[in-house]
Parts: sequence; structure tokens; C-alpha cells
Amino acid sequence: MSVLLGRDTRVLVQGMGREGTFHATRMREYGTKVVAGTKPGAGGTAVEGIPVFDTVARAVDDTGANASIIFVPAPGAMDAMLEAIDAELSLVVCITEGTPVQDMVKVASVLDRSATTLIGPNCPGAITPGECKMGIMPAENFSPGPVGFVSRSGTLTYEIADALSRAGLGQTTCLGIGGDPVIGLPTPAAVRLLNEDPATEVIVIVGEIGGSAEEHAAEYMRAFGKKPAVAFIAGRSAPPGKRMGHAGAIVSGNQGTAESKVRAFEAAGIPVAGAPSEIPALVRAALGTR
Amino acid sequence: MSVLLGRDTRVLVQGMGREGTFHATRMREYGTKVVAGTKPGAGGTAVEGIPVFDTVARAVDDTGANASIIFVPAPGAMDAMLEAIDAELSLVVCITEGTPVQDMVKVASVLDRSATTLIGPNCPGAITPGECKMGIMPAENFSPGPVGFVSRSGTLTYEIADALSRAGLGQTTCLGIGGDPVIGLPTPAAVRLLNEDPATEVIVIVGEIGGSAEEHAAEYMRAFGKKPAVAFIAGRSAPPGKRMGHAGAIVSGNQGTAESKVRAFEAAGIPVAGAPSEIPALVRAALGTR
Amino acid sequence: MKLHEYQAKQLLARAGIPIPEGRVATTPEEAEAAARAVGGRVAVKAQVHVGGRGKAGGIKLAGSANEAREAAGAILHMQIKGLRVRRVYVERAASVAKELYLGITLDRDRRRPVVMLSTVGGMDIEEVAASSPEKIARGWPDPLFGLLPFQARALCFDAGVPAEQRSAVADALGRLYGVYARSDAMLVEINPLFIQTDGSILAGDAKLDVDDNALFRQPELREWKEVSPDEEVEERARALGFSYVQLDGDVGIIGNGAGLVMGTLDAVRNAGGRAANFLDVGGGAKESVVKAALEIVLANAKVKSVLINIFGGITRGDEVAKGILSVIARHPPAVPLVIRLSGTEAEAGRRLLEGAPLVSRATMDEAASEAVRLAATGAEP
Amino acid sequence: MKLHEYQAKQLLARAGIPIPEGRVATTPEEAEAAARAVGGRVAVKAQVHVGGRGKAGGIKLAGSANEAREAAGAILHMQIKGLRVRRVYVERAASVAKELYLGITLDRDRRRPVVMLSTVGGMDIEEVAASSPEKIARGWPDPLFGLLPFQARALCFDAGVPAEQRSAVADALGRLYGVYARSDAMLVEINPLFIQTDGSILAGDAKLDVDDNALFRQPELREWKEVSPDEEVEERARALGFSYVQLDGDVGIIGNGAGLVMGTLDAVRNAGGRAANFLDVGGGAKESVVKAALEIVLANAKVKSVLINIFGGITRGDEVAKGILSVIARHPPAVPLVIRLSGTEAEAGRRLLEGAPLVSRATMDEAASEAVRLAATGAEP
Repeated sequence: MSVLLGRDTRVLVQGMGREGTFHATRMREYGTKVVAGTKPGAGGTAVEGIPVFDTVARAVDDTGANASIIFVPAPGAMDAMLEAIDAELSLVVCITEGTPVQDMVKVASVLDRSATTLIGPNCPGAITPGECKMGIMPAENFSPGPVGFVSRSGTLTYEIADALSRAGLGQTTCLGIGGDPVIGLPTPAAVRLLNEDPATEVIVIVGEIGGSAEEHAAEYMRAFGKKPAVAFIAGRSAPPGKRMGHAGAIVSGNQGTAESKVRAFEAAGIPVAGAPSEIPALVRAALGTR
Repeated sequence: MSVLLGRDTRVLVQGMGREGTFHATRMREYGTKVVAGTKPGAGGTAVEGIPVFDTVARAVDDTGANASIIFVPAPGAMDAMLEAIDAELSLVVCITEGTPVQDMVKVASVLDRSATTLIGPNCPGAITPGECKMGIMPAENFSPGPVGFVSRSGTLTYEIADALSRAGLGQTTCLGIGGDPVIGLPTPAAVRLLNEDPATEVIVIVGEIGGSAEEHAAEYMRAFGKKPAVAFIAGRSAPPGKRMGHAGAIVSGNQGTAESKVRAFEAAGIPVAGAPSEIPALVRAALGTR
Repeated sequence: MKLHEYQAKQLLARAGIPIPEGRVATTPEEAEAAARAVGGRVAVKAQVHVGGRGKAGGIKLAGSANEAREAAGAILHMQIKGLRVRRVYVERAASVAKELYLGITLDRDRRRPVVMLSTVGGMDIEEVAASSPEKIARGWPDPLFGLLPFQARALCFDAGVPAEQRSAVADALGRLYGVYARSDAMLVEINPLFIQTDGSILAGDAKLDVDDNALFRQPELREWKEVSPDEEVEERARALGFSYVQLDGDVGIIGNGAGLVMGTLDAVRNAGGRAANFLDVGGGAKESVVKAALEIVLANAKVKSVLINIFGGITRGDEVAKGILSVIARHPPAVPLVIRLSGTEAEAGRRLLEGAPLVSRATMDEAASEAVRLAATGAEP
Repeated sequence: MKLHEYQAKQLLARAGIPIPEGRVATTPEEAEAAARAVGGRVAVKAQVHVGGRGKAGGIKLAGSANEAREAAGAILHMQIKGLRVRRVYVERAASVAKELYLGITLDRDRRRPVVMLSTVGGMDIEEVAASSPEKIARGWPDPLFGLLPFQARALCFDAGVPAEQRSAVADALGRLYGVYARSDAMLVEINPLFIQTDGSILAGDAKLDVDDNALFRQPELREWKEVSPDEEVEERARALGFSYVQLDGDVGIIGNGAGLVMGTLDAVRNAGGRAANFLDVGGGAKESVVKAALEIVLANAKVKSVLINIFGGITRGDEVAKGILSVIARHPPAVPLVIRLSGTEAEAGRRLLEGAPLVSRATMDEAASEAVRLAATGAEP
């Protein structure tokens, strides 16, 4: 069992350029059903045996793709996400880095009234170990098991997954949701998915300073948590963020600091690791208390 | 019984100017619960005993209004409709004439993802005889009874309601939906409401040339009709292509002509009156066949 | 409100869509000078607010400035579908390899703009639409977003635009949508969009209808408003707040509300007569408006009887009656008036009209029959 | 990317928001001429990319052109929070009756812009936000629509804007939203917005931060990009495709991915050390990028040891190793290097580094401890 992606996920790769093609083959090697790619103007060809289409709509019509992963450069990322949402794909992962915030608020506005789940942008993607990988993560660090894992941090995700796997703590699904100010699947929503997933026995939540997603996730778990969770906040020793005028401070108040997030998790009874290396022991302890 | 409006409807009048105030008192005289008005800057005052607010949100908070009727001039009509939808009113009637089409497509886009029903713009409004009037129609032409009545035509609605009432054929609810190219509650949706209303025993559909709303309503009734219906199409003798005051009456393609509409109704087994005066007899016949 | 080709092209050019170089001329001499300035082979095109000018001889090619002068001489002041040509547009001729069709208008059923693209451009696009609708690719942008790049691209793929022009056409579609939205258009068309022999694209013709209801926020376009002589009466009526359309029959019609007036037209036809006009005084008409309406209808020499059909909602019967009495008092009309008053203050109105030289009837059908009869017999009221 | 007040005000003025007349000056003489041209009493304001310039003495009022020259002389080249003032803005002084606050930024939780309006404007707005949040009216426009008139009106009523200024302020809010959207702002603020004694409104100060990610489509704003001396290294790093922030400690840090680098900072702190910088080479870094990153870190004289922490995803361990070897080959570093390679091609990378003068550790914690120890002891690797 898993959330969002698994054996039935049929993946379309949007943007079959160099990077898209590279990761399409990597995902396929992992066992992901990579059924199509898009590259406007290259419709009708095939790359590495993957049929390429001009538009997402045609790719979906022809191959029954139900998910897509986007490697389109930032200026076209909003358009690619909207094209995928318009085609009613159930899962869209956007790897692209550097998408303007005002593009993302528009995407979020459309997303809110669609049935699509968007992961990213600026994220490593998601993986259900042993079943389906939709992302750029080194797959060998992940293994199947009972840990649901959500992380705002890109590379730190690999580090922690690796630590979990080495400790024999495999994962149901790992969601690398991205660290941008506006993302498709914020931490609280991701935590909710894992909380509702019967196969997930413990949730690992990796946050970062900035925003109040971790605080909201902690509140959610305090009210509705069905299983134990372990948290880690990256950037506890980072210098306070370069300020965004008065308005930023007015909006976020005193939320967003590492202290605020740690306090919120502790108030929800969720232990917070001091370093990534401490996470496996906390997870094991949490599983033991179950 | 009725659709959309009745004894529990608590009406807010948006735009308590001269016209708004005049009709607010007329509606109240009819028995409509006119609970509030809006006029930016006049918040806190009262007009004819009706409390006036600066914003729709405040009026709703304070009075529990669940419907509004808009008398705001055309340049502000879109804003007024969006303010009403934003306040989650269940019914909004927009009397305003002359709203730009591109404003209405935007309103329709928002409306489609809201729970609000919008009647109009450029319409006489709706009335559930004996219970609630939200409109500018002369109330004495309407009477309670079993006829559900939807009309794209303004003044012709009064004519036909009067003929029905004189013939002893009262109405459940009369919906004057307006003749503009883009309206909140198009004929097919209005017909569906009346078709699903248990108290409505027969439906009178008054259309106009232009657009294909009547054709779609006829198709709907052919497939799902639970009760008999009678139709009338205004403008059968209008010259093709000339603007008839209603932008909605521009004839386009081979749909939209009076012939196309009459054919569609006849194919659905719905008799089409040759003149408004023929409608009562057809309604009586339809009720007889029930 | 319709724009002329040269006006619509100005808007396209401003949005970054390539158009041929061209100049407006109102005399053959100006056309000659324009042709000289533009250079090379030119097209001389009548600027009139009707379609079909090509078939009517309103477009001529000219190989020289002299020929352009001659062409302008032939086109200027000709009548096309009853409209006199007052201006020509002298435009550098394109070297056409292929013609596309681009159009954006309202899809009433979907309540969204519909963007259409076809590689079967040219004059027969309506036939194409009727016989081979699959040859016209369609897309329905969300009006809150406008036409997104992926939608423009999909239209190009669906329509089969050649690969070399794909990005240029997708770009032009996006810009055309911008023109549509910014100018509150009911319709905007580039038909044809030329693909030239060198591969570049160029708007061959342009059509743009502006939503009259939006003119209040389109000051520049409002300036371009033109009233042709045969529309003058209709314009005057509009200025007074009611709509008027001249028709061919002999029964003058005044009513309140477009639906009721249309119903009255139908009633006149049902009674065997023909309406001379469509006149809707709108809602809430006051005495002065009714008076002006009656004067406009009576000014039409074809009118043999006038049928006034008022079903009062906002409109009050007594106000209508006062307007009628005021006209009668000053200029007793030469043709019979038939009136049917119902609704708000109808009783009061009927009382005011008692004794006046006119026929009153209780229902629309009866009033229509009487008006038709009086028009036919020429009887005095 | 931050704009200066005078730049932000240009954008406001272009959008139709009233601003005081003003000119930029880079010398006291220019300031004098500017004051003369502007006329009357003026404010001379430091143009620097930090807040709090008023409290730091960066704003002076001048009653004459002479005084303006003197004020500019005092302000120009002063240091405000470490930034040297290179320009002043000389602006006609307003006759202030009241100060409002207008601001638009992103609400991350709602994933929408938030528009804020308060009648308690001025420098202490943050205190107001903390102590009396109800004094700041907020609205969340749909980004597809922008700020609608009814929302702007509601903000004015909620904030208690005086009736006389209500429509002017609502209008300014709408225009400010336009500036926010068109310039891809992360933040735009008018604080204070003056209500003058004659009742008119005027933007007293303006702040605008542009989204760096959107600069590709903001050619005009990109031109305004300014790099202060202390940001030069960070800018150079950005040009090479990685992000670099200078910190105060002595352990230089290089990692791939912001999260991992932050985690590395934490690990260094956990080991009792202090990081000298934050350097993220990003995803997929090639040999040349790793080389440049190492050079930048080593150029910082405070650095006593360097910790390179790579967990390869797109980044390949062998590329990283080659970059390191290339630097070492040319300029053997004066401080010890500690490396931890994991993930994609880490094995190959480690093999390449065998025999090189550096310390390799298997985990982040071990590597951090070693780097902290080496920095503290100053030991050779």
C-alpha cells in the first residue's frame, strides 16, 4: 500500500529534453510504467522506446497516462502544470526549479478546484519504494516498509531515506514536496495523506524554517493523528531570513522560526530530532510505542 | 412548493439607489422578506425602514440574508455579482441591463465553481406567487398554482403570466432569466429545476430566437421530462440577423432560428404556441393529459 | 459596433501581429500617393461595415500607383449592400503561399470564448464550418486566464499548421486573444492569415466587432463609431434610450421590452399584416420617451397604422398615455393609432386616453388584428 | 531583488498612484539643483536597500536648496547597516494630515496574495500587527482576477479609512495590485500613504521586492539590479548557478541542495562549530561548478576548514571528485578539506579521491565533527 503513486501509475514525462529523457529511463529502470513523453513538434517519434506526443491531451488519449512528471524549464513550467491539470491527470510532479511565485499562486488557484494532486515544483519528486518512482532521487536509498515520509527539503530527503533504509526502516511512500513558498502539496496535506494510509505505521516529517506549514501539520496531527510521527526541522542554525519588508513580518508574525515549529511538534507529542542521524532511533521508538 | 425562492428567502437589495429603493418597497409590499440593502458609504443608515450596509459581507453577517437582487448600473454589475457570489448567497438576481459580455463570461466562470444560482442579468427577476418576489414584474399578473414558467423574454413574461392567471392557471415559480448572450441560469438549467420540482405539474418555456438554449432544453425534456411542457418562441417573424435590442437575438449558424427551436420542441413532444394567447389552452390540454 | 479593416489591423499591429504596410485614402489621388508610399503591387480595398465586399468588386489589385488611383476611383462611392464606400485601404500585396483562418468569439453554450483555427482559410470558412467542422480546430480558454500557450499549441497541432509556422501562429493566436479581451470584442477574426512564400505570416484581413455594452470603457474605440445614413434613425433612437429597427411592412409598432415587441411583430404577422419597424421603448419609459418614439414611427412614410402595445412593469400606463396625448395634441397623426395598455397604471392610462382619437383594445391579438385591418383599409380611426 | 524608493515610485506613478515630485541626486550639488527644481520644502532621502534609514539619519528635511545640499552632503556616502549611500532622492515635502499603510505580499498558507490596509501607518506598523492585528484590514484576491473593486472597498471600510479618502484609497489599492502583479513583486508597500491637509493622497514611501525567479520576464527591472560590494561574492555565485551566503564562523561548507546544506550547518553546530558560509551548488553540479564553489569558499580568510557534503541525486560523485582534484592540483589549499560523498556515483568519486590530501568520512555527523575539530586545532589534514 502507498499514497498517490504505485503499480497502477502510468507516467507521462512532460519535456523530453536531455534531463527529461535521462530521468525517464532511470524511472523506467526502477520499474515505473513510463508510458509516454511530450515534446511539442516531436509527436509521433519515440525516444529510448518511449512514444513522444505533441500535447499532453494526445498522450493521455493514446496511452492512458494518469500521472505526469514535468522537466520543462521555469518560463514554461506554469503552462506545463496547467496543461497537465487540464488533462485531468490525477498526479503531477513538477521537478522544475525557479518558477515565479506569481505563476504558482495562479496554478494553486486552478489546482484548488481540480482533482489533481501536484507535487512540487522545485522538488525531488515522490517514490513508493519497489513500485513506482516519479522523481530524480537516487532510488537505491529507498526501500519498502512502514514509514511514511514527507520532506520539504530536496537532498536532505535522500540523506534521511538512506539513514532509514540502513536502519531497516523501509518506506510506504516518500513525498519530496519542495521548498518553494507556494507548492502544490503542502506539508499538512501530505501528512494527512500518510495519516489516512493504512499501510503507513509512522510518519516522518522533515520541515524547513519559513512559512507555517509545519505548525499546521503539527496541529492537524494533534487533532487527528492516527499514528506516531517524528519530525526534523532543517536550518535551525541558519541565520534569520533576509526580511521581506514589513508585510512579510505582518503576515507571518512569529511563526516560521525553527523554535516555533519545534514547539508546535512537541505540543502535538511529536519528537523532534536534533540531527538527521537521530531520526531512525526515534522512528524505531515510535513504532515500539504503537 | 417552488424553486429557488419562497418564504425562507431573506433578500438583500444591492444598490439602494432610486430604482433599488423603489423596488425594495414594492417587493416588501408583496410579502418578500427584504432584510437589508447595500450602498457603499451609507452603512448604518436605513431607507424606508430597511437597514443599509456598506458591503454585502456585512449585510449578510448582520441580517442573515441568503439572496440578493442587484440594481447596480452596468459598469459595476460584474463587481456586484462577484461580491454576492463571494458572500455565498444561494440566489442572486441581477436586474441590470447592459453588462458587457466579457464581464459575464468571467462571472460565469466563477459561478460554475460556486454554490450560487444567478438569475439574469438584464431580466425581470423571479417570483414564487404568494410567497416571494425578487424582481421588477407587476405582481398582480401572477398567481399561485401548478405551472412552472421560465422565460428569456422580459415584458412578454408579464403578458403570458397574465394570460395564465386569467385562465386560472397559477404558477409555482416564474423565472425571468434574461435574454443576454451569457446569463447565470440558462433555459436548460431553469427547465431542469422546474422538472425536478414536485409542485410543478406543467412547464411553460418561453424562448427567443438566437443561441441554442431552447434546443438544449428540448433535448433535456425529451430524455428526462417528468411532466408535460408547452413552449413559445418570440421573434418568429423577426428578420434574420438584425439586432433586436437584445444582443441575444442575433441569429447565428442554423441553430438559433425560430424554426430550429420549434423543430426541437416538437421532436420532444412539446407543443409550441403560435401566439402568447394560445398558451393557456395548450397548458390546460397538457394538464388534462397528465 | 463594427470596426473597419484598417482600424482592426491597427489593433492587431499594436498587439504585435504582423500586418502589411497600408494607408487609408478617401480620394483616388490619395490612393495614388498611398500606393507610391507603400510601394510595389498593392491591394485597394473598400472600407465598409458589411461582408462580401470582395465578391461585390470592392477589392482590386494594382500593379502601379496609377492603377491604384484608377482602382480607388472605381471603388470609392460605389454601393456595397446599400452602403456607400467612403474610404479605401491601400495595402502592399502579399506573396501568398497558404491561407489560414483565425477567429475568436463567444460560445454561448459553454459561456466561454471559443478560439478557432483552420488551415482552410479564406472566404468560404462558413461553408467549411458547415460541411467539414473537423477542419476547424477549437479551444475554449478560461476567460480568467486567457489563451494559455499550451492551448495555442494544441490548436496548431489540431489544425495541422505546418511545422515552420507553428510557433508564429501560436504566438499570433495568443496576441489575438489579447486584442479580443482588451477591446471587449464580440468577435475578432483574421481571415485569411497569409503564410507568405518566404514562410512569414501576415494578417490578410481583419474583422472586429466591439460589444456595444462595453463602449463605456473603450474610449478609443468609441471614437471610431460611425453612423451610416441608413442607421441614423436607429442611432437617434438609441441616443434616446430605446432600440429601433426599420422593417419593410406598414404597421408601425411600439412596445416596451424586446420580448413583447417581438411578440407584437408575431401577432401582426399572425393577423396577416407586416410590421414597419421594431421599436422598444425599454423599461420605465417616461412621457417624453413615448412621445419621441411615436414621432420616429410616424416619420416613416410607409406606416399606415401604429400599434402601441404596453405591458407595464416599470413602465407606467399613465406616463405612456400622456406621451401619446402630447403628440396627438401637437400634430394629429395622419394614420390611425391602436393602443393596448396593460399592467402598471394601465387603468389610469386608459382613463386619460378616453375620448382621444385612437382605438383601444384589451389584448395584444385584438389590437394587432385591428392595426392590420386599419393599415389595409386605410380607414380613419 | 529590491528596488530603491525612487524606482518603486516610478512604477507607482506609471500606474497612476500620486507621488510627490522628486529627483535623484548623486552629489550635494545635484541635490541642490534638484531641490531648486522641485521647489519649496524638500525631503532628502538616502536610497539604500535596507530598512530603518530614517532612524539611522538617512532622511533629512530641508527648507531651501542650500539646506538640501547640506543634507545631501551629510547623507551621501554615510553607511547604513553596512551599506554605503550612493544616491539620495530629493522630494517635495508633503503636508501630512494622516498616514496609512498599504501593502501586498504573498500569504503562503492561503497560497494567495494578501492585501493589507491600515489607518495606523508609519514606521511602527509591525508593532501594530503584533499588538493590535485587528487594526490591519486584510483581503485575499483571487490571483486570476486581481483585486476586485468590492474587495478594495471592503478593505477601506474594514480599516476605517475616512469617507473623504475612501474612493481614492480604494482606487490606489487597485492600482497597487496592478503594480504587484505586473512587476512580479514578492512585496509592494506604500508606508506611509499620506493623507494631506487638503484631503489628497500621496505615496510617502514605497518599497518593492521583485521575485528573482521572474526576472527573466522583467527586462526593465533587471536593468535596475544593483550589487553592493558585500553582495558581490553572492552575486558571482548566483551567476555560476549556486547560492552563497556569507556567515560568521570558520568552517566552510559546500553541499548540494539547500536542505542538505542547512542540515550540514546544523550538524556543524551540533558538533560545536560555526559555519563560515552557506554554499549550495544545486542539483547536477558539474566539475567546473564544484571547482568554482571551492575557490569561493577558500577565498574567505576566516575559513579554517572546509566540509564538502554531497548526497548525489542528479549530482554525480565522480564529477564532484574531479572538481576537487582540479582545485587541489592547481592551488593546494592552506586549510584541511573534509569530504563526505554519498548517493549517485559516490563510489567512483571516492576512488578518484584516494590518495588526495583530504579527509573522507562516511556520514554527515562524522564529517562535521572532523571539520570542526580541524578548524579548532588548525591541524594539517
